[in-house]
Parts: sequence; C-alpha cells; structure tokens
Amino acid sequence: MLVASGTFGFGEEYAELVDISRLGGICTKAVTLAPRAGNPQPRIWETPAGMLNAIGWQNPGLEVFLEEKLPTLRQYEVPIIVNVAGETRAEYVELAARLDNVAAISALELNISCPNVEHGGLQFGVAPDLTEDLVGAVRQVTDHVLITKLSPNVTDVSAIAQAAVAGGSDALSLINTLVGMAIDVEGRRPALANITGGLSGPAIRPVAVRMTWQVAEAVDVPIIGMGGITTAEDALQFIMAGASAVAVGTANFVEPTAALSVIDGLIEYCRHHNVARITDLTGAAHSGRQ
Amino acid sequence: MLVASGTFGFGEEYAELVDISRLGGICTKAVTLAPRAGNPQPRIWETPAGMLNAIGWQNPGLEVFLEEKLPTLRQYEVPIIVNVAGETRAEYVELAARLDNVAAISALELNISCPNVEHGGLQFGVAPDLTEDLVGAVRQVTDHVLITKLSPNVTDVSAIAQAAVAGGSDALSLINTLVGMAIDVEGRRPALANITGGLSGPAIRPVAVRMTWQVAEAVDVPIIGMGGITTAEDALQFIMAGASAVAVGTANFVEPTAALSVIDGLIEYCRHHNVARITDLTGAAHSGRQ
Amino acid sequence: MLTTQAELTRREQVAPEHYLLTFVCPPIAEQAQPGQFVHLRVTKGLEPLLRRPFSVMNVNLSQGSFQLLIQAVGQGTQILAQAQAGAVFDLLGPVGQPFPLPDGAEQVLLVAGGVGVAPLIFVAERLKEQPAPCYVQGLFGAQTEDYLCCWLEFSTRCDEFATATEDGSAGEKGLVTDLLDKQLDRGGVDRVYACGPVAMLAEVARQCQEQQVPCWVSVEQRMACGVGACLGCVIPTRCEGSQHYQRVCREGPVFAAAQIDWEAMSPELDRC
Amino acid sequence: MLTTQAELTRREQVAPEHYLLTFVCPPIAEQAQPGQFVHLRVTKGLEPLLRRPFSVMNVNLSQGSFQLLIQAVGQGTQILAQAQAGAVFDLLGPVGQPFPLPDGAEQVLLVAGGVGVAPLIFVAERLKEQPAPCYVQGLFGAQTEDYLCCWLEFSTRCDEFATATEDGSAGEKGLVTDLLDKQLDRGGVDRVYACGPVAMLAEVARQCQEQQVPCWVSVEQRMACGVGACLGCVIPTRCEGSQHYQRVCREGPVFAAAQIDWEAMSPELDRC
Ligand SMILES: Cc1cc2nc3c(=O)[nH]c(=O)nc-3n(C[C@H](O)[C@H](O)[C@H](O)COP(=O)(O)OP(=O)(O)OC[C@H]3O[C@@H](n4cnc5c(N)ncnc54)[C@H](O)[C@@H]3O)c2cc1C
Ligand SMILES: Cc1cc2nc3c(=O)[nH]c(=O)nc-3n(C[C@H](O)[C@H](O)[C@H](O)COP(=O)(O)OP(=O)(O)OC[C@H]3O[C@@H](n4cnc5c(N)ncnc54)[C@H](O)[C@@H]3O)c2cc1C
Ligand SMILES: Cc1cc2nc3c(=O)[nH]c(=O)nc-3n(C[C@H](O)[C@H](O)[C@H](O)COP(=O)(O)O)c2cc1C
Ligand SMILES: Cc1cc2nc3c(=O)[nH]c(=O)nc-3n(C[C@H](O)[C@H](O)[C@H](O)COP(=O)(O)O)c2cc1C
Ligand code: FES
Ligand code: FES
Repeated sequence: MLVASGTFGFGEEYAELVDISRLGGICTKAVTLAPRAGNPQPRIWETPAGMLNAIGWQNPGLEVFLEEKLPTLRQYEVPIIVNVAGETRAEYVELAARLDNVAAISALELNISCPNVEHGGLQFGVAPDLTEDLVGAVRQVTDHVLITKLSPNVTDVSAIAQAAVAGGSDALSLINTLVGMAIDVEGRRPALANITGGLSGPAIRPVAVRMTWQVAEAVDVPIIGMGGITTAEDALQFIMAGASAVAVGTANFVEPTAALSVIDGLIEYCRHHNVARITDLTGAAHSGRQ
Repeated sequence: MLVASGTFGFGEEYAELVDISRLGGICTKAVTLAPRAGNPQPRIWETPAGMLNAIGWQNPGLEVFLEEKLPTLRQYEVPIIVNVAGETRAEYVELAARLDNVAAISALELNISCPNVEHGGLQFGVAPDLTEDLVGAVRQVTDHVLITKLSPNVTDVSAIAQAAVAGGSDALSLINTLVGMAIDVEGRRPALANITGGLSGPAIRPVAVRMTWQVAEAVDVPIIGMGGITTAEDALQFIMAGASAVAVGTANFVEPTAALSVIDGLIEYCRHHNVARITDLTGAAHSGRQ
Repeated sequence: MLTTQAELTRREQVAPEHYLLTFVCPPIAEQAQPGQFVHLRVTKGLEPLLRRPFSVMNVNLSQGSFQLLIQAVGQGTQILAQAQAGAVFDLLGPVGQPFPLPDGAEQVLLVAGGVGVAPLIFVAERLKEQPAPCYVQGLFGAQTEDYLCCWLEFSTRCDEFATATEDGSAGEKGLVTDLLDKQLDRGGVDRVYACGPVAMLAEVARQCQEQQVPCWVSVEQRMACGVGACLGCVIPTRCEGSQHYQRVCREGPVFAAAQIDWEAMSPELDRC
Repeated sequence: MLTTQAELTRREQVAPEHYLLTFVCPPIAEQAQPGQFVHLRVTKGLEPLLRRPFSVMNVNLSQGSFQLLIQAVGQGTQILAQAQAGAVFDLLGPVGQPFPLPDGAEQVLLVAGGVGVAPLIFVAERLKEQPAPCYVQGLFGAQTEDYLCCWLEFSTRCDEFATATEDGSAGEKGLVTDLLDKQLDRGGVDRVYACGPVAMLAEVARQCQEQQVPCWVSVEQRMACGVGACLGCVIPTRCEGSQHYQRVCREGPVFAAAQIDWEAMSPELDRC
C-alpha cells in the first residue's frame, strides 16, 4: 500500500496527521534536476467525482531534495520511491545516476507520463520506442529498483508497458492522470491557467482498472495499480485485475488517513475470506474468466 | 441540442415522457446491416459519476430499422441522425449506400469508435489512415451530411479528426465512451460479461471538453460535443471549447427531460448575458485565452 | 408511464436492513398493476447517478399512496433506508409488464423469496378483489424468521399460507422450493407466480415445467434508463428455438418462466 | 493541526445566502488563532469530492465551540447552508498561518469585504483581549446593508467602526477602500489587516504600500489537500525580486501584502 506521487508531498505535510510508518511506501512528488516554480494558478479544479490538476512539477530540485527532504522522509522508516521527471533523456539519466548511490531510497519511479509540462513528460510516455530507449538509458545508470509510470492517454497501453519492460523496468505503475479540462463559463475561459490538467480521483477508476487488466495480460512484472482508490473494495478491483500493490492518490486529500483505512479494509477482507496474503488475490479476476 | 446515440433508443421509448419535437435532433442507436443480438448480460455497471455499458450494437438491423423504426421516428418531426456501424469497410459502405436515398434522414453518424464489439468499430477509429480511408469510401456513396464520431481512446485525437475531415466528413461528433472496466470483488471477476465496457456520464466530461478543445483547434468543421452533459453549464463548457452543437447521453437515463432542461438553461443563459444565438459562443474560451 | 414526484410519508423498519416506505403519488397508485415497478431517483445529485427500480408492494387508492419494501443492500437503498418523511423523490412509473392475472377464478400459487414478496402481496390483493376471486396459496421463504418481511400483509391476502426458513426458525426448515415441490405434487394448481432470487426462480421454473403448470416470474437486472432505451437490462430468452435478449424494463420484469433461457442466466445464478 | 469531527449545534441565516454555523469541537476552539481556517468535509460521499476551507470567525472556549460564517455560493456551501443541527462533520484544523498580532498596544485597522469579515471578527476579539489591548478600527464594506453580515459582532469588538455599501443603503455609498483611503490619510494607523475579494485586497495593499503602513491580508485559493501536500493552492509571491509560488494553506492564508505579486494575481482579479 503506497501513496501516489504528488499526493503526499514529501511526507512531512502529513506526518502530523497520519501514522506514516504503517504505509508500504511513499512515492515522492516529482523531483527534477533544477528547482521548478510550477504552473501559474489556478492549478486545480473540481469535477464530478474527480479533480483536475496542473501543478507543473513544482519542486525544489534534486539538491534540496537530497539535503532537506530526504533526511525528513527517512525518519518515517518506510520505503521511499523517488518519482523522477525530466524534459530530456539526458536529464532523466543524470537524475537516475545521481540517485544511484543514495542508499536511503528503495526505488525510482520514472515519471514519463505527466501531462502538465510543456516539454518532456508526456511525449516519452506515449511512444513505445521512446519509452524503451529512455528506460534502457536509465537502467544503465542505476541499480535501484526501476518502476516506470505509465500514461493512460494512449491508444495502446500494453505496447508502452511492453516497451518499458523491454527497456529494463522492474515494475510498472499505472495510471497517471487523464488529460482533461474544464471551462469557467462565467469567465468564458479555461478554468486552469495551464488550460489542460490531469484528471484524477474516483471518476477515472474504471479506466485505471481496465488498463491494469490489459497490462497484466501483456507483461510479467509487478504492477502498482492506482487511479481513484478510496476504499478497500476499490483497491481489490486493482489487485484482482492484476496489481501486486496499489497506491492511494487523490483520496489522501479527501481523508488524510485514507490509505490506512484501505489497509484495514484489506486485512478485514482477507480475514473474512480466508486469504493468507493479499497478493494471493493478484489477478484473481483473470482466472475467474470463463 | 441532440440526444446521443444509444441513449435515446429509436425515440419511441421516450415519446411518452418527453416532448421530442423540442429536440434539435435524435442520434439513433447504432444500426448495423444485419440484426445483432448484442452482448450477454450484465451489460451495465454503475461507477462514480458514471456508468459502464457493453451493449454490443444490439439492434434489429437495417431492414427493420427502415421499415419499422424510421416511420415511428419521423412522427416526432425532428432531424434524424442515423448512427451506422459495421465490422468491415464494406459493411459501412453498404449501409451508407442503402441509406443514401432515404430522404427522411438528416445525416449519417459514422460510429467508428464503439469499444464494445470485437471486430470493427474501435479499430478504425484509432488509426488516422484507416479513418480517412473509411470516411472517404463512405463519402463516395452518400450525399447525406456525414458526421464522424470519434473515439477518446487514442493518443492523438486531433490526428484522427484531421483524417476524418480529409476523408470528407462534414462534421465530427465527440466523444464516444472511454474504455473502462470494473471488477465484482465478491465474485472475483469482471463486472460486465464483456469484461470491458464504455465509460460515460459526468465522470468523463473533463476528457470530453479537452478533446473538443483540441479538435476545435485542429479542424474547421462543426463539432457536436458530448460526454457527461447534464446541465446547461456543462453544455456551455463544450460550446465555449468549440462545439457548434451538443448532445445529451447518459443524463437521459437519469432524467428523461434532461435535454429539454439543458435547452431551457441555454436560453436563459443567452437572455441573461445578451447573447443573440448560442452558436455565437462557440469557441468563446479560445479567444479569451491570453 | 409518467415522470412524477412522490412524497415519502412514512418509513418503517420491518426487519434487519428491510424498510417499508409509503409514498403519496395518486397517479402511480391508480395506474400501477401488480408486478410493475417504479424507477426512483434516490438523490438530486450524481451519487448515485442512476435511478433504482423497486416493485410496487401495494397501493391505497383512497389515500393515493403506494408502498415499497426495500432491502438496504448498497448506496441507493441505504439512502432510502435513512430518508425522512416529507422527502420528495423523482420517479418514473409505473414501469413494465404486470403479472397476467387470470380472467376467472383459478387456483393460484404465489412463491416469494425474501424481499421478492413485495409484488406478490399486490398480486394476492388483486386476485382476491376480482369479480371471481381466485383461491390463493402463498409460499414464503427467507433465511430466518426475522426476514419474513411483511408476512402478515402477505398471509392475510392468501387462502392458504406456508413459510420456510433456512434455519427452521419459522415454518419448515429448508427452502421455499421444497414447499413448492410438495404443493405441486398435490396437484390442483392452475398457475404459479414467483419472485425472489434468481436461483429460486430457476428452480421454480424447472418444477413448473416438469409438472406442466404455467408459471410467471418477476426478474431483476441492473438498469439504467428503465424505459427500454439503453438495452442495458436484458435477459436471455428463447423464442422459437433461437436465443435473443429481452428488456426487463419493457418486456419484463414479469416473464413467462418458459420463455427465459435459464442456462444463459448462469452469470446471475453464480452470483447467488 | 488535527483531523477531528465537529457537531453542528446551530445554524442561523444572517443575510440572503449567508449562514452562521456553530460547531462544537473543543480542540479546534482551543487551538485556533485568528486567520486560521478549518478544512471541512461537507459530505461522507464523493459529491463534492474535496474538502472546503472556511476561516474561523470566533471561538467560545467555555463551550468548546467555534463559528463559521458561510456564503452559499456553490454545491459545498449549499450543503452546509441546509445542514441540520446535530450533523457531524469531518474537519482538519486549525490550518495555516494566523494574522501576526502585535505584541504591544497598537492602532490596528481592520478592512473587511463581505464574508471576509469572518476572520477579522476573531482578530478584533483577540486584539482587545491582549494584556495591552489595541485600539481597533473596523471598516466593513458590502453590496447592500443586508450583506453586512454579523456587523454587530464586528462593531462591538471595535473602538471605531464604519461601513460602506455599494448602493448607499448603509454607511458611505461606495467601496470600503474609499473609507480606507480617508482613514490612512488621517494617519496614526500602525498596521492593517484585511480580508475580502481579491480586487479589494489588491487596492488595500496598494494604499498601504503608498502610505507605508504594514499590511497583512488573508487570501483565498482553490484547495485540495489543505495541508501543503498537493501544491494546488499557490499564489505568486515575490522574494528578493524573484517570483515564486507559496501555498495558501501552509504559508498562508495570511500573507504580508508586500510579499504578494499582485500583478501575477491577475487571473483572480479578472474574476471579480
Ligand atoms: C424490476 C425490479 C424490481 C425490484 N424490486 C425491488 C423491491 O421491491 N425491493 C428491493 O429491495 N429491491 C428491489 N429490486 C432490487 C433493487 O433495485 C436493488 O437492490 C437496488 O437497485 C440496489 O441499489 P443500491 O444502490 O442499494 O445497491 P448497489 O449495489 O450500490 O447498486 C449498484 C448498481 O447495481 C444495481 N443493482 C444492484 N443490485 C441490483 C438488483 N438486485 N437488481 C437490479 N439492480 C441492482 C443498482 O441499481 C445500481 O445500478 C428490484 C429490481 C428490479 C430490477
Ligand atoms: C483560507 C480560506 C478561507 C475561507 N473562508 C471562508 C469563509 O469564512 N466563509 C466563506 O463563505 N467562504 C470562505 N472561503 C471560501 C470558500 O472556501 C468557498 O466559497 C467554498 O469552498 C466554495 O465551495 P462550494 O462548493 O460552495 O462552491 P463551488 O464553486 O461549487 O466549488 C467548486 C470548487 O471551487 C472551490 N472554490 C470555490 N470558490 C472558492 C473560493 N472563493 N476560495 C477557495 N476555493 C473556492 C471549492 O473549494 C471547490 O473546490 C474561504 C476560502 C479559503 C481558501
Ligand atoms: C495534485 C496531484 C499531483 C500529482 N503529481 C504527480 C507527480 O508529480 N508525479 C507523478 O508521477 N504523478 C503525479 N500525480 C498522479 C498521481 O500520482 C496518480 O497517478 C493519479 O492521481 C491517479 O491516482 P488517484 O486517482 O488516486 O489520484 C499527481 C496527482 C495529483 C492529483
Ligand atoms: C448505454 C449506451 C449505449 C450507447 N450506444 C452507442 C451507440 O450505439 N453508438 C454510438 O455511437 N455511441 C453510443 N453510446 C455513446 C454515447 O452516444 C455518447 O457518445 C457517450 O455516452 C458520451 O456521452 P454521455 O457521457 O453524455 O453519455 C452509448 C452510450 C451509452 C451510455
Ligand atoms: S433499463 Fe434501459 S432498456 Fe431497460
Ligand atoms: S491545498 Fe494542497 S497544498 Fe494547499
């Protein structure tokens, strides 16, 4: 049970409210080489059972991350997955290289799927060849567990998943946000300053479950499922669709203890249904198919 | 103001409840050459602010459509847009050819975007070259206004839109449903017999508005916007994003008079804001951009 | 069928998770026939998005009211279970084909499983009100005594009445279909009407087929529109040998049991 | 900051679309400082999904209660406007940086626009309770007399008090910033605290800058998490010449007016 990138800051924001040590891990907000100011406001907009965001990789940059954020994160004694993002292939490689000998982190999550920055990000995540090349390049420079985070804004997510695995990805996480937008009809203009934003929350769950299902049929690496998880039942949908782990994103905003409640609910489900370990249910809905 | 294909049957189902003559038009349920039984049940599943459906083109086929459904539809004295669907290029062409001299209909809507049938449908709608070829072939055999209905399950909707226009499409309608799925966690299997289904309703509106915006920037033909419209404000989002007309889909199920309420709301908005015709607002949010 | 509003005037818990709701809405009370349902919007908002179908349990023409028996199983029914008197709901109705009542005085057997008792209470009432009243036998099955909801309303409208519970806490220990078996063996039954879980209905259909007693069942299916437009609520039926899908909201919810393709209903059977 | 629950004990309409809500929640009442807000979940469901931020208007330590002044503008606030006493809400709080109260007895000017009066009522109270009470001047602007919500609560906590309405139905005809202009001209003001629409705040900031009076404003921004994690609620600020974004929920909602990049706030200014 993880908390999804960008929805739990660098941990410290929630430390007062949540027993972080019970989490299976924290995916950090995207870290870039240089500090980034992010997009102008308004950056968020609410939609039916979901929200749009266009934060734009606001983060203090790698150096401050290593010097200030990481030491704090380590105190919570949970696995740390660093979400890394760049505008160019070289930036990703440099980020990965510089994080390679940082023992405190458990894995890298390659964010090749963020829809809210003009360059980089999304363009890698929508083309299989670019994905394979990028993952391969990063693989060369890191011994960390390598997770690739997939974009849902593609015609064929399985192809991208296969490319990431071919490039050497140890695991996949999906989905990032769907590109969406809203119009402020009184102002007669886009609601977000960035025009488009990433749609997250329960609204996108059916798309996320479907992609988890498809990718589970296409590749053999572990999948971290996410997209609209708010309850244990939601998490079970992802697990039965083929996820080995799940992450809570937007629901953290709604209820800071959402991830802990999901854990409690999963334990309860396992007890009630005599399931030894939750991962015994991974892909359960596939075998149940007639 | 239209009602979207598959959400208003062939009109007769709602005739008792709705003053159909106030609508701007009816898009019929998909019509295929031969009758089709459709998918096994369960066919629908509710999701947060949306629903999944996997109806599978159940329809009585072209002949029964022409002999039984069309005469009934004509009684309502509204423009009839026939949503046509096939498994092969030849089927689309034959359908269009046989509907060409049917004067009672106002337009054909090429459904190249339905996610719920095994062959045909989606495969055309996700590749620009196939789209252009198919639309071009249909264009050859019909003088009807030709509308192409786009799938949102693509990496680059603008490219498909441009292909449809290059093929001779007079207008575009978007979006069809997003491919989604749900798992019945008690049964440990997909909730729908068809495994995946099409996600519709308010949940997908941000994606639909974004695609309307993008397509409006890419092509010059009129756009019929749809996807989660339930109120006049929702409809205005599509219009300001670039739609010349809008269609109400899933909301018909929630409230049979939904489309009429949207019309009333739009009239009210125009009166209140001194807008002469609602189409004066088409694309208004684009020009408002800084 | 019309779209209208109904005011909830009374809400009463009749068993664990089971509620009897009384609504005032004269046109529905007047037009509803036994077996028909109302398609009710439980909220003005989007959560849940779709309407919910419920069989009319009975009507009171002088008060212009009707009743629903609701089992709280999920989000929508829980909202209804907590609704306050005075709340007003949008509804569509009456929807669907009613039970085809006999013209003359027949011996009619009603088989109810759990909350499926609702439409059969309405049936029993109308059968007794006919110019030539029928002889009505009621069979009612539930898990335990507690879940024999509204059994008094049911039994008082029947000439004969028997119950079965899975734990034996009331009536026979076992399934209501065991009672049916004996009753059909005894003979004299002209027709059977049933409503309950799909596994029960399948067994009722099988027995009636075997004994060649005409049988009608009221079935459930997930619904969106409730008016026949979306084709979401179909069940597999057989017509002259070929299988095709029929809409529960339009051609149903009451079907001749012989018409249903019980084998192809298996996904639902599994779920029970 | 903590996540807790609060019971709504009283709801009172104080103006068209404006409601005064009293909640019992001792830890919030104890910890809240003027300018801080609570981040409140208006429903257990998903509609609306996100929490809503509201400034604490005042606290009653002996009853362990606090009050919110709510303007019903959309879905979330409408739910609150219709909530019944006894309803229990999840909330997070107290959140954010409070107004930095002076140590000694200063002459403090409070400028409130509309519902922005809420945190300033709390400020006024604390300024008067200080060991060395301040001299508090209150300026309150609204569209019409009706919208001068809770003006009595405000004025009784001020040593001087004046109002402005756009239609002249109470006090001066015009904007509250016209009153401010005169007041600053008169001199003697040590600091200004303001809360209201962003256009008003920008003008307050401009005047204070011109007159070199230190000024703090409480600003609004759409929020998701309310705890600093999502980076959704930022406003543009200036720090040593360079622009960067700061979070309203963490570094705010109270900012030194001079710190805000008012030009880059233009999207919000347009909206007014
Ligand atoms: C013709 C008909 C008559 C019915 N009469 C009654 C009645 O008299 N009393 C009663 O308690 N129930 C009745 N039901 C079942 C009732 O409609 C469902 O229990 C109810 O819709 C569940 O909604 P929910 O939000 O509580 O459950 P959820 O599980 O949260 O619902 C999720 C979705 O599944 C659908 N759904 C879930 N269970 C069923 C079901 N068994 N049948 C159809 N759709 C379902 C819901 O409508 C909704 O779309 C009837 C169903 C039909 C089709
Ligand atoms: C620090 C702070 C203190 C506030 N104090 C008060 C107060 O004391 N009294 C009061 O009436 N209002 C206050 N507001 C504004 C209040 O939060 C919004 O009016 C409210 O969130 C609107 O919700 P809605 O669902 O009714 O509106 P909708 O328009 O339906 O909301 C849609 C979305 O926009 C957001 N939103 C809309 N307007 C605003 C706004 N002005 N500021 C921030 N987010 C907004 C909502 O939170 C929601 O995410 C405060 C806002 C902030 C940031
Ligand atoms: C405000 C916000 C910020 C996000 N930032 C990032 C990010 O920096 N990197 C990333 O890979 N994903 C980011 N995401 C995507 C989430 O990690 C997650 O993939 C997505 O929101 C779907 O999950 P959810 O529906 O549970 O939120 C962000 C999401 C939100 C809502
Ligand atoms: C039950 C159902 C059946 C549909 N059938 C069709 C169809 O036959 N042909 C088609 O082009 N679109 C079909 N659609 C898609 C709708 O026309 C529409 O594009 C989509 O639902 C998005 O709009 P909405 O969110 O307002 O429903 C169907 C949608 C639903 C919900
Ligand atoms: S519910 Fe739509 S056809 Fe029956
Ligand atoms: S609301 Fe999330 S950072 Fe402020």
